[in-house]
Amino acid sequence: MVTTNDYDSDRENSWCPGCGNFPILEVLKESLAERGIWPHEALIVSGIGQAGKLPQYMRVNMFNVLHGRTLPVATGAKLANHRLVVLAVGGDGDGYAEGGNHLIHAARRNVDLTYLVHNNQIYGLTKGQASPTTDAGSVTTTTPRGNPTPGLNPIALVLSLQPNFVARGYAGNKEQLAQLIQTGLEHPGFSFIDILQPCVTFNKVNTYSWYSERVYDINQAGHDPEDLSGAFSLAQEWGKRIPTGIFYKGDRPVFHESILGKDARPLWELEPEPARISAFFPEYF
Amino acid sequence: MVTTNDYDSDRENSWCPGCGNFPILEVLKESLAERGIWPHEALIVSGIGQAGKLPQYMRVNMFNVLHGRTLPVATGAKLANHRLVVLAVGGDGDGYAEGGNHLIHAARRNVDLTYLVHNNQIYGLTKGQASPTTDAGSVTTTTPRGNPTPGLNPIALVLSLQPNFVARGYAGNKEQLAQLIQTGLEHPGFSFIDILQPCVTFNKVNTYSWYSERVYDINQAGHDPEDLSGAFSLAQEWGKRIPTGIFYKGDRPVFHESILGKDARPLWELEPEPARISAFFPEYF
Amino acid sequence: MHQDYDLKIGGAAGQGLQVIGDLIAKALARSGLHLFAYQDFYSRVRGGHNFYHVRAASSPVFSHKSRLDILVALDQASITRHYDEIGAGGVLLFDSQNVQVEANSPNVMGLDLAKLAVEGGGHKIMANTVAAGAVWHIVGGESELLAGAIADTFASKGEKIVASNQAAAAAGARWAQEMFRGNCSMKVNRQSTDSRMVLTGNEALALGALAAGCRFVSAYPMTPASGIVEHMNGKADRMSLAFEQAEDEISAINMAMGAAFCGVRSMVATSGGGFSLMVEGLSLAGCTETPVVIAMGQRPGPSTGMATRTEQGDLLFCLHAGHGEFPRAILTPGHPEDAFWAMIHAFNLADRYHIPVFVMTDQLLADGYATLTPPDVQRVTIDRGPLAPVDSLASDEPYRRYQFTANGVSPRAFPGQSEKLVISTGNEHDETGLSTEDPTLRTRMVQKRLAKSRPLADEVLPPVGYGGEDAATVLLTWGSSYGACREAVDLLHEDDQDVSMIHLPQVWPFPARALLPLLASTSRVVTVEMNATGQLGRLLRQETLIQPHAAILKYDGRPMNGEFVVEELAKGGQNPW
Amino acid sequence: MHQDYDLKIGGAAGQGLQVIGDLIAKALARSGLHLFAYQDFYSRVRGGHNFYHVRAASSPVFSHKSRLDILVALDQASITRHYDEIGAGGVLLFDSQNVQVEANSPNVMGLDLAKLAVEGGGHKIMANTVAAGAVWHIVGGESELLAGAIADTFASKGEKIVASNQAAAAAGARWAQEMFRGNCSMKVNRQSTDSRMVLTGNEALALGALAAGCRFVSAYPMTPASGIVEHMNGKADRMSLAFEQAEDEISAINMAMGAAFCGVRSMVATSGGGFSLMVEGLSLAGCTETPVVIAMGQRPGPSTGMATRTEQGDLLFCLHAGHGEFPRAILTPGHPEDAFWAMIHAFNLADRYHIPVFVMTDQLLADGYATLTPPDVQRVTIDRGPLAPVDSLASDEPYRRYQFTANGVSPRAFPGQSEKLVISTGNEHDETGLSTEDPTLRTRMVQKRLAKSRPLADEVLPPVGYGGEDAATVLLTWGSSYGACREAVDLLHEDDQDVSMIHLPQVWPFPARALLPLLASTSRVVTVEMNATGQLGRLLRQETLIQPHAAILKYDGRPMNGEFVVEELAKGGQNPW
Ligand SMILES: Cc1ncc(C[n+]2csc(CCOP(=O)(O)OP(=O)(O)O)c2C)c(N)n1
Ligand SMILES: Cc1ncc(C[n+]2csc(CCOP(=O)(O)OP(=O)(O)O)c2C)c(N)n1
Ligand code: SF4
Ligand code: SF4
Ligand SMILES: [Mg+2]
Ligand SMILES: [Mg+2]
Repeated sequence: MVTTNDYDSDRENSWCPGCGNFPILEVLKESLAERGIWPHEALIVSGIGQAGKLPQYMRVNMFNVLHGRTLPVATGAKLANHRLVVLAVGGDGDGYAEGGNHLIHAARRNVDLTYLVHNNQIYGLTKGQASPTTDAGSVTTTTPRGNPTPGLNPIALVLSLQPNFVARGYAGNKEQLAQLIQTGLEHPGFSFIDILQPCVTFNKVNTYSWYSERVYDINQAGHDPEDLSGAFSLAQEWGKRIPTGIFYKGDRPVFHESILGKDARPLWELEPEPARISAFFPEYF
Repeated sequence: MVTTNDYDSDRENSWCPGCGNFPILEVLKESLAERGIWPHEALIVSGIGQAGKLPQYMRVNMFNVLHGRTLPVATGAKLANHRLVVLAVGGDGDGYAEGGNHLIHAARRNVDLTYLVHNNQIYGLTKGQASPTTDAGSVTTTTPRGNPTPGLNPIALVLSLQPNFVARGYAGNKEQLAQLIQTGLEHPGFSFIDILQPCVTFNKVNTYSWYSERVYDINQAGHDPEDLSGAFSLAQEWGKRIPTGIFYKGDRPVFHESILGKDARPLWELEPEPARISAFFPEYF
Repeated sequence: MHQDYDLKIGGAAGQGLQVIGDLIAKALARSGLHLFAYQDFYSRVRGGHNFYHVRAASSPVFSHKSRLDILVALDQASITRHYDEIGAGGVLLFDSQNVQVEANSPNVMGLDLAKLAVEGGGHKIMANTVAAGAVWHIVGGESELLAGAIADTFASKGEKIVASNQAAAAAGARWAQEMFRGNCSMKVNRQSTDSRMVLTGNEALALGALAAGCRFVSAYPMTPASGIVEHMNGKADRMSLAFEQAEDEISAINMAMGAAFCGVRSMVATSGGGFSLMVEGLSLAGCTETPVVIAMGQRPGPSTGMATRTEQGDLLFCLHAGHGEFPRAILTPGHPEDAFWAMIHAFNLADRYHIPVFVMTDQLLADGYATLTPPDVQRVTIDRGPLAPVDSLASDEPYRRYQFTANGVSPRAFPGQSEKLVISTGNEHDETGLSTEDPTLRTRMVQKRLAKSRPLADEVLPPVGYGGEDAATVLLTWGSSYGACREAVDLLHEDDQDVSMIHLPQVWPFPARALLPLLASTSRVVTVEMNATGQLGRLLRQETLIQPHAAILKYDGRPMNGEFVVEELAKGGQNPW
Repeated sequence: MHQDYDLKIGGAAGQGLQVIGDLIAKALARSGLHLFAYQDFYSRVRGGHNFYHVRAASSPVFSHKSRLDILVALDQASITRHYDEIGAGGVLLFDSQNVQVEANSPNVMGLDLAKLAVEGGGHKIMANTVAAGAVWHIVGGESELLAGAIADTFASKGEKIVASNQAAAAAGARWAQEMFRGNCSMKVNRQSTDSRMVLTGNEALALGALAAGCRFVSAYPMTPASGIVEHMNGKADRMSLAFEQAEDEISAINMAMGAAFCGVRSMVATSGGGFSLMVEGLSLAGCTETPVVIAMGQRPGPSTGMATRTEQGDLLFCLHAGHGEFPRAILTPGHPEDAFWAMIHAFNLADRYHIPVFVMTDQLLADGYATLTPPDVQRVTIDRGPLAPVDSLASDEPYRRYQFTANGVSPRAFPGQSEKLVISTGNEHDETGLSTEDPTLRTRMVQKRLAKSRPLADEVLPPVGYGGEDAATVLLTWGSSYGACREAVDLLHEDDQDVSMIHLPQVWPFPARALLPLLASTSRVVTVEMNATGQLGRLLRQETLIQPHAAILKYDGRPMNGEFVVEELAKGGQNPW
């Protein structure tokens, strides 16, 4: 039986003490083990940033790629070997700024993977610049006079693409986060989880206590994840109250089955068959 | 007084006869004239594609840039000279595929410009590949077995970013289109207009008659453009009925004023003042 | 009797001149002739003036000639632009409904194509088949060959369409028989019973990739490369190929990276602007040693430039693209046949060295047709490069993706292949694939990656000479300009000039070792390429310290031919350096 | 007496070693000494082992020495890594709460920084100011200079913070006075009353850009370039500068294009990976002749590489980046002072030729400090290049953005400036700016753009020699390696070796004409650069057909210094070609 220990790595962790990434790492390891997935059966594609370092601190297949490009790489990996449990992990800068276009299209394709965005509303690794989700007015190294633009709403954005699973978690609520990640892993299709993640070093606005005072669970509050319009309305909330939980769950066909067909053998297992092209020759005569 | 003639160009037009781009060109020229804008007061930044050729067929300031990059260029132009009436024009591939990330962020910034997307649900200039808005199942040169992925919903997508103006027009309804473009030009902030544009050569599914049978005016049907959630629900319709008209109208601050302040002189008019940097020298001693 | 003819069909986009060209080309190939054909078109879907140029000969041909034996004019611009190209004994056939010409010789004749199409029992859109029939009769082609070409071309549209197109062609032929009293310099004489395949460069690349076992291709459409993936995609089901049209080129190359990392042979296809967007991904491939093949179809830049035209302006860009330093290979086939084999070689190189490999073409080669005998698929070898031995995957040792080895290549394993974890990062890393900032390890990893350059250089495709050894003047070229140079050498030899040529089918690693002896006894090296800055010449200077004597350059977007090279050589060429 | 000292502070990220370094550097500069300083840090926010190295001397210095006069150790790794660097008479001061060392000499002493900070009336986070106070006392610095540096550094945080930091420094000084019985080889002797500015390369670039009248900067954060825009942005209001953090680098360069097109001097700042994404935009700038300045801060690649470290691996990439062919200029300053002027020159060149201009630095230069006398702002010249004359804008003639001119540069006008329309496209175009596919026009437009290369080459910044003429060996270098070479030449001269150096402050257009005579009487050219493939050497071969004798290369991410160059030269260098 898989246990969390199977995912443990002894690599030195370079995150700041108290960083909101630690609980996410912990919950992710637990959740994978809980779902009975072995480290060699999963592939984590991660971006560049503090969040992108995550798979370095686990025992798991890892492809740590470019800033913002987790989703295309993960899409290619899933098509090549759809037996792998594919996850993509990155920060808010990685996913909502540099990688914004891929987010739209991976969600639209409904690629069967779980995407965790560690949303600390700041650029951590590069030391405190504004991110797309930095609140309006926040002072950062690139917004010394306060952020002139309002934060992007990742939940609303992704809902507009209707992938199969849209949720928001919070690093300060491990139980809920575990449930979201596990549901995301189980549920076929694109599972998007925006995770509120306090950056204790650079984000002095959106702290543990700031979030803790505001978050509430929409599912406990009665939101039905099949109600897309309701989800969109709820997603508008940000301020006094911050909705977390499962916003939406759908059942569109998943990408690799649309492309490869159901029950296809994984592409990577197929041998080259040069001679087969001869069958096409007659059309060129 | 400005007239449509002021916008007329004698350049040979290379669109296919009957192309849905013609009415858009016509309506745009009329609308600019109608709003009293002189050709030298407007700048059209256009992308690459059949739609991107549009400003070549008018007399107007034009910057025809890269495929997918109209919005960043237009944003820079607006910041440099905010007295210009800035428009961005491109196709659905240009704006929703290659340029998807810029669309999200320009909408979020609420840059004061009018963005026209000629949405023919196909790649016209490159001869018939699928676009992000190609309907599921449609056969194109890149989807010979039918498009495996559903079309992207541009209205829902842009609504999730809440720019100041979100609308859908139709090349087959010039009157409504003129009204949308003129409202977009007048209304401060990011005015997004998705325009259903039949491609008579490559899109044999979404034809004039296909659209004409389906479109209806949401404002006539009673939709209130201040109702964001209602707009999002309406935006889900696509099939038997296709909603057109103004989905949303808001009044968030516009980008160049947030950055430059109100009543700033256009940047391009300012002379270099090298000597002024001496004032900063003391901080380095 | 030696046959060597040039035929051009001119008209507006949308007039279907590609159909005429394709039918005649097929029929000529079935007559046993060798072909070279290219298309000239605008970046528009309707209107403008396009043309299709076919050269057909009883021996192999590699470029077009400037004198036409037949001009078929579907629009007036064909007359303004190409009338003067008609040679002695040449025929001008024009669509009398669209074109006005003073018919001052029996070799100049108009016919009402649409009317003949309708009269022939078809529809006016079969006008172009009528033209094909008329031309075919005038050049004396065997009518069943054209009928057969029509049957195969329209087979997928059903028997009725085949039959009425055959009727239209017959109507054209009948018209010619009745009305044409001229004497055409082109006279097709069937050569042998077995005919040759007619393939574009793009089709050859597509077949090569499929033969190589490429099973993943992601691309964003871009002229002139789209044809490759569209062609592959048409065969996707039968070859278990996954194709995805990415949202942009950044995504395309990163998707390919993901698939390649998981063990699938993967490629992308693009042109200059799209490749520009792939440059960061290329650097990721370099750092993570992920094999990927890039089919790079060049067109004139900078920026959007001239989207449907031809140029070889991106050689040094491809060579130096990507931040940081890592090895790569650049294959530069000169002909569709080379292109097929280059593609297979590209996948093998990529897998053997875990590097990005370019196959560079240009619009001329991509969209141009050639005849070839079917490639011998038994000769296709597949080399997946060093793979972690199965027993090592069952051992207790952790797998090390970046294990130090003598030649810098570390055996690959794939995630999910075994219980071994596969770890990789675009940060500098240690042997296991975890990131490091250790200076000593960094230095070794740089050296490991660059160590591949040596064996890669040792097996570079050798330069290919033509026209004899030790000539006083050597034309040095790469890629599609092979054709023009080869034709030029033949022309120059007819004129007793001591000129030969060398074509580089692989430009990087630069084949300096093999090239130097070939140039040793030459007093005059003249580089020939389709660009303005003489990029091959620059590279020659850099890699061999040889100063080329002159450069023959063309950068108007239209292909060179042999005659152009001969003329420029006579004028002494240019010095762009 | 000649003073020349090296001081290093080592500790973990988050321990505030930058504060100690900055305070001491400021105090040293106020003592009239010349500085060179650099920072070595990991791509993490907490932990790891970072250090700050300061060299201070009574004459200008350009690189660090390997022997330390003072090591301040805030973590144990400072001992493991740097203990051996302490020279004769050097002092080791360590934080006794975090570091364990056997104090076997009066020059080795521990102190409890946090305790002293608290006792001194402050908070334990002022431990680093305590350290600064102790060091400053040990080196015999004038206490009011440090107090003043503290006052200015903390001024924005209020008087209370200033006072308690001053108290902390005094506590450190008191401790040193009472406890330190060693004898430090570093003894600061105040040089002159006027002190020098202490600037990083990034700060110099920022000031240069502001002086040049840059009013638009768009960027996406990337080490080591972010500092430039963050520094500019801090002064945005006062200089009417618009800054926008773009969603990605593609957007950044395209925003700059839009602003530049409308007449505003515009720039971007990035590093390798970010620049890779700008390559398509660069090509658009090339085609549309839109001036844009690119501040390119290099770091080790490929891919993410080592994000916070230094390398010069992107020279040939920047030179060839972008599809198609178009001219560009590449400035490669060697020192923060050069960087300031390079930035101003870059904007002038961009406006005079309507081209993209690169200012290349690397992490060493970007984050490294130097002292300089304040630049004479009166010497700053602004040249906006050819602008359409006002009367022409009032005429009836349409404005032609791409008017053919002798040197290829067409006077600019801006949209909205007058009633004239300004028309531009990234397609090939005619003089008015509308697209064309005419082959003759295409050829002329290519020639027009490339025609600028000649005048651009004529005014290339000349190579800068140091160490005398006609030396037997010449070190040839570019960018920040200037410092190490210059120090090496001094060291070699002390050893009576006949070596001089040449620095290229502009690498493209390559200054061949000026360089050749300088190398004429040299038997041995040795290129010196921070990369593995010897890129400058390659370029030298390409542009001059000179084969460099050897290369001195370093690519472990850590800067060279003079001693390294001397040692490598003694060993004969490498041959990467
Ligand atoms: C193309 C590119 N641009 C910029 C960078 C520099 N960079 C590295 S991480 C990062 C942002 C980090 O923010 P986020 O993604 O939110 O991750 P966090 O560190 O906050 O977890 C940036 C801008 C890069 N590596 N690549
Ligand atoms: C970076 C880049 N990739 C690809 C292309 C090729 N290209 C030109 S137009 C176009 C798509 C056209 O479709 P759309 O944007 O929908 O415009 P339409 O022609 O349908 O109006 C493409 C892929 C390009 N010019 N640049
Ligand atoms: S900087 Fe912020 S996000 Fe990064 S490790 Fe530290 S606390 Fe976490
Ligand atoms: S291809 Fe389609 S979009 Fe393009 S001009 Fe023709 S009809 Fe219009
Ligand atoms: Mg973040
Ligand atoms: Mg379209």
